[in-house]
This record gives sequence, C-alpha cells and structure tokens, in this order.
Amino acid sequence: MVNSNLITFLAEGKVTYTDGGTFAEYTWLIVVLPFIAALLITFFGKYLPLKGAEIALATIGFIFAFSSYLLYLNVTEGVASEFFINVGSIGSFDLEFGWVVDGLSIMMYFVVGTVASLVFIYATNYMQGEVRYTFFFTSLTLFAGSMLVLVSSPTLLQLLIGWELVGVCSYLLIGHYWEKKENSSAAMKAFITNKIADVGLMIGIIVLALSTGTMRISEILYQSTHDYESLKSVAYLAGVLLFIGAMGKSAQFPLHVWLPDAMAGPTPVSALMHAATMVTAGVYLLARMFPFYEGMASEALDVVLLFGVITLFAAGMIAIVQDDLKKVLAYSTVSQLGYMVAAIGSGAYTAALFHLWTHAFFKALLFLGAGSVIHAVHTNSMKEMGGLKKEMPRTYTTFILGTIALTGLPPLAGFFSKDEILASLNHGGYNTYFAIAVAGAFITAFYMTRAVVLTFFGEYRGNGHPHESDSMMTTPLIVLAGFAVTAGWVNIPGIYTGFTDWVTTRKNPIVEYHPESFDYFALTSGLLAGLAGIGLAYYVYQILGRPEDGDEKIKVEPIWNLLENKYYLDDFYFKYIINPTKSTLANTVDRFNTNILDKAVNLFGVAAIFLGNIVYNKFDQGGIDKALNISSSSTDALGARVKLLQTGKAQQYIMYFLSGVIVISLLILLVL
Amino acid sequence: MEIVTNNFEFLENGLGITLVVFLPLLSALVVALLPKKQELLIKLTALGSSLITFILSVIVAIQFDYSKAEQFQLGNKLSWIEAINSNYEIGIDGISLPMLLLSTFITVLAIIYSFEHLPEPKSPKGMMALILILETGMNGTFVALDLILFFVFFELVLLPMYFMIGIWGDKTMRSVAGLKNEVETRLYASIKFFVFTLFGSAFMLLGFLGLYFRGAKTFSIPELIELGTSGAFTGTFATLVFAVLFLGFAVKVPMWPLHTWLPDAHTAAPTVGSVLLAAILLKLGSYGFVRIALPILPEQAQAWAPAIAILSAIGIIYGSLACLAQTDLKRLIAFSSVGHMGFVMLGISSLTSIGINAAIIGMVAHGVITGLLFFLSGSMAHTYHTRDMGRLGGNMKLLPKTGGLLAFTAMASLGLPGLAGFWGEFMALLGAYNPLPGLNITIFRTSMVAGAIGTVLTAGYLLWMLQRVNLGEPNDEWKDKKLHDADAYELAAWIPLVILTILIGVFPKLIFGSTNDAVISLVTKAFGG
Amino acid sequence: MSAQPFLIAAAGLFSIGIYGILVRRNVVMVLLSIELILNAVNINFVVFNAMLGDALLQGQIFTIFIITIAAAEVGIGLAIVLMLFRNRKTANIDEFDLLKW
Amino acid sequence: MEALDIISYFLLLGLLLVSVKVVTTSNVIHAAISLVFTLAITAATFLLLSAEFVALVIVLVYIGAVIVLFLFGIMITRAPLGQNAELDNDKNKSLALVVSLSIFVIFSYVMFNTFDSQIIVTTGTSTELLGEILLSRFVFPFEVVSFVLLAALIGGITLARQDNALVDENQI
Repeated sequence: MVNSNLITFLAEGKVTYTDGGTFAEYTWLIVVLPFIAALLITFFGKYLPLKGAEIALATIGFIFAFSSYLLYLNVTEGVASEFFINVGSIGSFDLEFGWVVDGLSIMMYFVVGTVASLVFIYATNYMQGEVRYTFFFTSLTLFAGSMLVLVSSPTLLQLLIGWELVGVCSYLLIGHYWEKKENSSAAMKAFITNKIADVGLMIGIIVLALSTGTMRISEILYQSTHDYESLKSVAYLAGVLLFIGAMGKSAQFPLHVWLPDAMAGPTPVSALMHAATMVTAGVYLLARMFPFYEGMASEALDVVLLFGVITLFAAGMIAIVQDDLKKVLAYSTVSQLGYMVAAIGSGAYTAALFHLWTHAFFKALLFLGAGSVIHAVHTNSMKEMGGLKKEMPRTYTTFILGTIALTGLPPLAGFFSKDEILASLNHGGYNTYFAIAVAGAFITAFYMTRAVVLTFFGEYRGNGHPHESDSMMTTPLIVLAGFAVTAGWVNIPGIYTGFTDWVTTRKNPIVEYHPESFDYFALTSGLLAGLAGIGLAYYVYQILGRPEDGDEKIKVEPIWNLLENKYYLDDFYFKYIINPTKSTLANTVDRFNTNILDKAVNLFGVAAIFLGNIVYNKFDQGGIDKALNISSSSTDALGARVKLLQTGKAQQYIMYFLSGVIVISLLILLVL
Repeated sequence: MEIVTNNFEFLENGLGITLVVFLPLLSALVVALLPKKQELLIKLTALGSSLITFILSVIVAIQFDYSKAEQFQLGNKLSWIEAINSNYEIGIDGISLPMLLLSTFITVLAIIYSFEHLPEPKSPKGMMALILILETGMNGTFVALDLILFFVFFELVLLPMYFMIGIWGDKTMRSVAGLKNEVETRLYASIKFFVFTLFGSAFMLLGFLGLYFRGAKTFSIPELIELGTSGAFTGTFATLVFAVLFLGFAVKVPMWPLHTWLPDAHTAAPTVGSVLLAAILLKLGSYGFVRIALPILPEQAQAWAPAIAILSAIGIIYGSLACLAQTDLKRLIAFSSVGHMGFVMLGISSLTSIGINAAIIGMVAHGVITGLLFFLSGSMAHTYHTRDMGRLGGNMKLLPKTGGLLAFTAMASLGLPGLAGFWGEFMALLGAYNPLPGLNITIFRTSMVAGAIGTVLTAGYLLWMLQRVNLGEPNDEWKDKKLHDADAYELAAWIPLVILTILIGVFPKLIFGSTNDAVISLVTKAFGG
Repeated sequence: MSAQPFLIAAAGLFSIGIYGILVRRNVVMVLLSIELILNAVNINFVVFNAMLGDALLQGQIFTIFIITIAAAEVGIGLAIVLMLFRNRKTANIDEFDLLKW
Repeated sequence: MEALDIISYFLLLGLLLVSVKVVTTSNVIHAAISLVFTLAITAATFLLLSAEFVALVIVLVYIGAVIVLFLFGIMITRAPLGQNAELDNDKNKSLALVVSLSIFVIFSYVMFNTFDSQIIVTTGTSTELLGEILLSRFVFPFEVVSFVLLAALIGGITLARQDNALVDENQI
C-alpha cells in the first residue's frame, strides 16, 4: 500500500483576498529572515569581523527596504491580502499561521524596519566592547522578528505566539547584564507582568475563537460587523480580556510597572522596545481588533478609554519626579501609550495609530539621544549631568527636536498626532477625559523640559569630560530627528490626510471620527498646555535653579512621596501578591505536601507496617509461625548437623549415595 | 513527486510492532549475556538495538495510513491465554503512534547519554539492560490492545525503574515526615514509587476483571470499546470500575493528590531514570485514560469529568506553588511535572476533541521538554555535586552550553508559543472553556482560569529557577573547581530534543496530523460528538 | 549349570569393590576396587549372554567394550592421581575435600 | 550336580576370597597381586561360560597391561610398600561393611529371585562369530571406542606430563 499521508503533512498557503499584486506574497520573508539570521549569528557570529552585527544589519536593512516598498505600494495602490498556512487541525478547528499585508501591518512593518535599522546601527557602536555582544544582536534580531510575527499575524494564534515571543526577547534583552541581580529581576518582572496580562489575552482569544469557530482575525471581524449572535453574547468579556492583554504589553496602569524597570537593559533595547516593538503591540492589537470593538464591544471601549486616561496622567506625574533620564523617558512612554489607548477607547482609530507612528520616531530619537548622553557621562542620573549643550551639540540638537515633537509644538510630528487625539476626545464629548488629556500635555511638556534643562543646560555636575558620540551613533539620531520633524505631515487635517487611507481597514470598514479640519479648541488647549508646561519647567529649573539632592524648589510632600514611590504600586504588588504567593502560599503548599500528603502516605506505610507487626507478632508469629518456626528451627538444627556431612570427601559422598540406593531399593522391594 | 513504494510490507500484520516491542527485550538478554568487561560492546549493542527499534518505529509510522488514523492498524491478534480469552492483540492508531515514537526516540537518547554518564556504581551492563527492558514495557503499553497484555506491559516498567532508582539513585540520607529514623533517599523513593504505583494498578486489574466478567468475556480493547460505546456498562458497576481505573491511571499520571511519589522518585533517580520516568512513564497513565477509561466507560467519564477537571486545576496551581518553595533543582522540575500533567488531564477531562488532542500533544511535549530538563538538571547535579539552588548560580558563566540549553528548555517548559509546550497548555485551556455539552460549564471555566493563572505561576517559578541557577555571578565555591561543560555524548542526547521541541512548536501538525482523526472518532463514538 | 551362583558371586564381587572404595585411603587402591566392580559387571554380562544364548553375542561384545573403557579409565585415572600427587604431595583420598564448596 | 557345577563353585568361591584380599590387605603390592588373581579367576570363569575370547582379552589387557599400570601408579605415588596400617580408613570400616553387605544382600536377593534359568553351555569356539559380529554389526561402536582410547591416551599424557610452564612452582 502506497502511503502518501506523510506528504500531505506539507500544507499549502491560501490567498484569500488580495489587491496588492504578487509582491505581498513574499512578505513571509521579512518574518522568517530574522529567525534565520538569529540562528546564523548565534552559531557563526563569533567568527565574523563585526561579531555577527553584520548579519543583523543586513537582515534589518532588508526588512527596511522591503517594508518601504510595501509602504510605497500601499500608498500608491492600497494593499490588503491575507495568506494562511495550515499547521494542524484539532477537532474541527484549524490552526493556521500566515501573514497579513494591509495598511495597518505595513505601517507597523515600516515602523519596525526603520526604527530597528537605526537602532541596530546605533547599537553596533554603543555596545562595542560590552559583554555578549554577539548574543545581544541575536536577541535584538529575534526581538524585531518576533514583533514582525506579531504584526503580520492573520490569526489570533500567531498573534499570541508573536506576543509571547516578544515577551521572551524582552526578557533576554532587559536581562542582558544578568550578572547583577536587579537586572535579571527587572527582566523577570517584565516577563511575569506581561505573562499575567497574557492570561487575559489568552482567555480572550479562547473566548473569541470558540464563539466564532475560527482563529482568523478577518473572519472574527467579519462576524462582529455582521451581528453574529454567538459572538455578541461574549463580546464585552472578550473585549475586556483582550484589553487586559494589551495593558500588559502597552504598559497601561496598573500593569505598567515593568516598563520603567526595563530600563535595566542597554539603551538601544529601550529605544527599540519603547518606540517600535514591544509596547506598541498592545495598541496594535486594539487597532487590529478595532472593528470588533466598534461593532460589538463598544462598552469595552469605555474601559479602554478609562485606563488610557488614567495611564496618561498617572505615568506623566511620576515622570516629573524621576532623576534617571531613561526613567523619565520610560514614564513618558507609558504616558504616551495612555494617549494612544485613550484614542482607541474614544473610537479614534486613526488618531491612535497616527500617534503610534509619530511617537515611534521621536521616542526612538529621545532614547538614542539619552543613550548617547549616558554613553558619554557613564551614568543615568540627571543630577550628574548638565551643561552638555556645549559638549554634545548634535545630540543636544536632535534631543531638543525630539522633545519639541513630544511636547507637541507645531509643526513637529507630535503636534499633529496629539492634536488629533485631543480633537477626538473633544468630539466624543468626553469632557473630563479631555481635560485630563490636556493636563497630560502640560505634564509632558513639564517633565521633558525639566529633563532637557537638567541634562543640557547649566554647568556640568558629573565626573570626567563628556565627548560627543561617534558618528555611528549620531547619524541615526539625525535621521530620526528628520522623521520626528516630518512624520506628522502625512496627516494634516484639511491639507493632506493620506495616513488615514494607509491604515484604513479595507475589509471591515469602520465608522470613526476623523477631523476634516483642525479642531481649534482642542488645538489651542493642547498648545497652551504644552507652552505652559515648558514655561513653568524652564522657570522652575533654569531660572530658580537646579534642584540639588532631594531639594526641589517647589515640592508638595505627600504628592511627591506618592509619586516617588510610584503610587506604592510595586510595594503593593510585592507585599500583597508576589511575596504571599512566593513565600507564604508556596511554602504552605510545600508544607502541606510534605507534612500532610506525604505524611499521610508515609503514615499509611507506617500504619501498614504497624498493622503488619500486630498481625505478624500476635497471629503469625505467635500462632502459625510458631509451628512453622519449630519446623524451621528443627530444620536449622538438622541442617547444622547435615552440614557436617558436607565434608567434600568423595568416599563419604559415595557412602551417602549408596545408602540412598539401599534405602530406595529396600523400599521398592518391601513395599511394592 | 514520486511516492516511494512500500518496501516493508513484511512488517505489516503485527510483525513491525512486535519487533518494536520485543527487540529491546531480546537485546537486553544479549546485553545480559555479554561479559561485564566488554563495556563498549555492551553499549554499542544497546545503542544499536535501540536505534533499530527507533528506525522500525519510524517505518511503522511511514506505513501507517493517516487517512484511517481512527482504526487500529498494522496489528495482529494471536491466541495467547486461551483459558481466559486473552489474546496477543496489538495495533496502533493515531493516538498511540506519537507516543510509540516518543518512547523509542527518548530511549535512544537515554542510551546515548548513558554512554559516559552513569552514577556510581557504573555498571553500564545493568543500566543498559534495564533501559531496554523498560523500553519493551513502554512500547508494549502503547501498542497493547488487550487488557491483560496492557496490564503486563504496564507493570513491566515498574521493575526496571525500581532497580534504577534503587541501585543508581541518590545515596544521601534524608528524614521523612512520619518516620522516626532517617532513610536512604534512593531506598525510600524506590519503595515508595513501587508500592504506590503497584497499589494503583492492583485496583486497575480489578477493574479489568470486572469489565471481563460483565462484558462479553473478552479482554480485547476494541471489542470492549464497541460494547462500552453501545452502553453495555452502566450503573454502580460502571462507577466502581471507573473508580478503580481512575485510581490506577491517576497514580501513574500522577494527579493531585496521588502525586507524592513523583518528587521523591525523581529526586532520587539517576538522570536517565528521571528522564524516562518523566518522558514516558507518566504518559502511561494519561494514555490509559484516553485509550481505556474514556471510550469503554463514556457515561462514567462524563460523570467523573468535572472531578477530574477540578483535580487537574488543583494540580496545576498546587504543582506550581510547590515549585516556588523548592530549593532542590530536580525536585522543582519534578513538581513542575505535576503541573504540566495537570494540563494534560484538564484537556482529557473536557472530553472534547480539542481537549484530548491537546492532552496528547501535551504528553509528547512534556516528554520532550521535561525529559530535556531532567537531562540538564541531572548533568548539572553530577557536575556540581549538588542540586541545591542556593549554592548554584552563574551557571551561564560556568557551563555556558548547559546553561543556554537550560534557559531554552525552561522557556519551552513555561509554554512559550512557537515551542512544543505551548500547544498542550493553550489547547487544553481552549478545550476546557467549552467542554462536552452537558458537563458543568462553571466548573470547567473555573478550572480553565485556574489553569491560565497556573501558566503565570509556571513562568514565575521557571524564571526564578533560571535567575537562581543560571544568572548572576558564580558562587565562590566553584571558583577553583574544574567544571566540565556538556560533552559530545550529552549534546548528542540533547540537541535532538531541542530540535524536536522547535519542530513541534512551529508545526504541530506533526502530532495533530496523526491524532486528530482518531480523537474525533473517539469522541464521536463515545460521547456522540 | 545354574546361573544363580555366578550372579551371586558377581554381586559379592561388586559389594567387595564398593567396600574397597569406601575404606581405602590410597587413590590407587580405590581405582583397584573400581576394577573389581567393573569385573563384577563383566561377569554378569557374560553370564547373561550364556544364559540367553544370544546369537549376536552382545553380552561378550559389551564386555569387550567395558574392558576397553576400563583401560582408558585407568590410564586417565592414574594420570589424575599423578597430577594430584604432584600438587598435594599425597595420594590419600581423605585428604582431598575438593567436592566441598 | 555335574562336574562343571562343582568347578564353578570352586572358582567363584576363590574369586570372592581373592577379591576380599584385594580390599583388605594392608600391603599395596599384595592388593595388586590379588587383583591379578581375581582377574585370572574371572578369565577362568569366562572359559567355563564358553567366552574364551573375552577371557583372553582379560588376561591380555588386564593382567598384562592394566596391572602394570597400577604398579607404576603405586610406585610413582610413593605409596608405602610393605605393611601399612594406614592404608585403610578405619572410621569408615564398619559403615562400609554395612553398606556393602546390604548391597550384597539386596543384589543377591534380586538376582536369586529373578534369574533361575540354566546356562546353556555350548561347545566349540565363538571367537570367529564374535569377530564377524564385532566388525559388521558393531563396527561403529568399535570405532568410537577406539577414539575414546585415543582420547584417553592423549588426555593421560597431557595430565601426567610435567610442564613447568603450566604448573605453579609454589604448588609443587
């Protein structure tokens, strides 16, 4: 019998919907390549002149080129295709991988490709001479690859896979300097926090998959825009669960705690993680599932909005009190992610993605700039910086551009995106949230100005003589600064709104507010808040003087303490969740295991032995065995005598033998 | 593509599987007859025979008709004990095939590892013979289609494992709760293992006999399945039989609270013993559920399923929490087995095709991953002469290869998507969310949430283990010691597992392609869909 | 002529041989006694042959074989005795306890 | 009672007497000589039973060769020649006597009760017939026996040979 069934194991991809030409078919290349590259770097990187960095650079360069061309295709023709590969079926359920090429994913490809390429170039210089240089590039490549797996996924399954792979890579990268315990702890914290959120995502995916009967995102979105009853009944639950997942990756309050700690990793990692890869995953997920939210789970969007707004305010407040330059930026990221999530919550799909897009560039710029500074002064603490304006002009200029973009002054990128979010909030009638968002803009401007003043203005307070960084590091800064200035120009209300068309959900059209022209109320509020923030911070830190250790000029003690302790969230987690689990509960279980279960088993054994002893001593030994013992002891005694017969002498043996013969013969003769 | 015509027709009609089962036993005899001093010859004989067995099982897998995966194939039925109508009936279907392959595969690796790495007393002759006998027991259990035959093989594995733990086990003394005097770890563990599992299987045999007398005086599993699915076993009788079968299989799995033999056995066992114990022996229990308990007693399975789900959920949480309290590396991994097998049992208890598929891939994945974890921890315990995680640390620096693999395996074990462990966990939860209609949905969803929380705890203890063992600066006491990183034999045993982990993770069809039809047919037959 | 006296005499010879095996200490003497026993058997064979009037003379042929084997046995036996004597400096059978474990 | 009967009684009585001498004498040489007599009487008995070829073989092989071998054995093992009180194991004597007498009684009882037939005394020689049978019907066992002899020959030489390489010096 010929058996072809092993061959049917090989599956076929299936094109379901395409208008992007055949080029999109090869998108799998950019997803798979990083993994191959990571393998190559691991095994051969050591032997190459750049210690494996060249493979990473080539890979990421290819991804950049490929995604740029995709973006070009998208801008010119519009692409929306999906490809599926069956990797197994369970029950009637198909497990599929694949890749989706549409506006949203292409935008993400491009962001990942651009930011990652620049970060990689930067890292070749920044990480020079550091431990595990080659492995760093392996992880970095994997990190980018995992993000591509995530954003290219046409099924929830692959999304989950990419999601967790990103988590693992972040673990590897944050814990890069694992010789120190706080670094490995930070890595662990990131992973576990994300894992907790992933539980939400996982259950959400399970709920969605089982109520729709498919894992294909497009299919789920189709059902949610067509009023499928089975999906409707669980939509709110699923929506919230997915959002819990997004809260982990996108660092929403109160699961944001891992992100500032993640600064333990090398700065390029922070830049990549905060701008392009990890933290955008949550926003990406919400955007990807937006038709579902809009169509069926609009109540869940309220939750999203609430948490987004809380996050943007709370994180911004903490950023004000941070002394660590990178942590200021980290909390700023959390805050900006809050903006994006709030935008999604308010139904402003494009605005959220637009902010993601601009934020990716200027936040990468800020991080790399901070890295350049840290590289020069060998410390993270702003208390030991200052006056670097003169020493590091290129870093300073680009950092200032990034800051302006972040604070949202026109005509830089952040202005347009933040304005659109504010406009959406205003348009949706969320007055309180709008006010908080404007306050957030003020806070953003305040802490960024504070950071700039403390870092670049005044006198140098640190040790040694800082120098401008190498051109390998400053070039990416300059490129990113270019993006930070121009990235916002792709979506100017009333002038050019191409970005809206890039990322539009072609297959499951959505209804969203999109400003035709500037919302001047929102614009003015945001702009004024930003300017006020800059002004106040400049006044406090530059005019009134720099804060010395713990001696801020204006300080409201309780609030300050609350902020310094990060709302006591970490303490709370440690005191009431982690420690009870890790010590109390775990030890209880362990004690239960040894002292109750194990003891029960052992006692069972002991009881059996005890019972056995009774039976043995009283009944067996005293009764049956006594008789047996007598026979045995007599056997023993006999044996002791018979033993003497065992002389080893042939004659005696013959004698015994013959005696036996005689006895047997007599028996035969006499008896028979 | 030209399809290769079948050159192995002579292996059909049961010869192939029979060889897979009994070739190891034969070579164990050969090994036993070889002089003790011919160590290399002994090792090569064992390796050769296990390789041939593995190749035979691969040939069997190629011969297997995947379009009829729900049928028992390539088997035979020969008269054996006519007095009780017990036959030498063997065969494989889509469910047993992956398990058979796993068993033959892991055995090869175990033998490769044992080439150079045997604890005192070395004696490769004894170890090789025991491993091969063990393989016969394991393979036999997976192909047996007769309850008595199944029982014989099921019990056959106990003896070699008992000796492995008892002879090559941990020789330190330990105190035991409930006992006054300290006992030798290996002694306590081996006896506990033996008596505990024998206790369960004694009841199981009782159940088999009950089925025999109440059924059509047959021990044949396919016939009993026909009987069972047509509703022959009902009422108190069926409850009792399921209870005893449950006891027998649950001890082997092991399910909470019948798990306490496992940590001790694993801690005391030599590396190869732990690997085989974790990779294959535990699967015999869950395989028994899928092969015997569910299809023969479907009604009872439905009645018991919520209880099993609750116990599994407890097992998952409990195992993970217990892991967090461990200081002994091997004991931690042993407890992680309790958690992982909890996922397997959760999948089975859902009685859906998704859940049972999940259980099978979970079994394979657990076999591969935990097997590798035990390889690694055993090797480390051998190198450092301690399993105390408080003293380890900086392993990545001291033994980079072992450390790297340990990190990889820990990631796989915590259910990282893209690696084998993910499917079992995720799909089990998927199955538990929507169990078989008619089952208490609240219980199952609660169990699912507990399982999901368990994944977090799993990640927690594994990362914590990594942090304590792998990361950080090495302890001072290792500074001047010469520590040997993984050698060629170890890598040869480990790398295939790594590759398999990735392969199954990326392409689960390797397992599902074989199991799915069989599982669907099982569920349809037993539970009507 | 009755066969009984011959047979009884052979039995006697046999018993005497056994007595010799049992009491003699010198190995050579034991071998001598064994010859007696063999001789008793020979007599029996020949007597039975005569008694039955076998046309094939099987009794006698067996006797010839026995004699041949006996010769061989003596040769080997004496060689073993020689060996033992060389190694142990004695030929007394009760000083050997080689049959004990 | 015929003459042959009387002769046979005498012969058998003599046979028993000299054989007793073989096992009782305390002189090894005497024992060997007694064995010679025993065998000679046996040969005579065989003649009486019209087995003249076997009788001849006994005389040639036993008396001619085996006894010589025995004498050699006696000499080589340096058994004390002449009277030797230690030749017998006195502890065993009574028991041995009981055993051998019992065996004698049992055997003779069985023989006496089982075989009461007469001996057919033939006249003329059976040697020619014996030769024919031996080389026709029994030729194969005959050859086998010759091989046994050869093996015994080689074995005897191997065993008795004094080989320094094979024997540990200390044991000699």
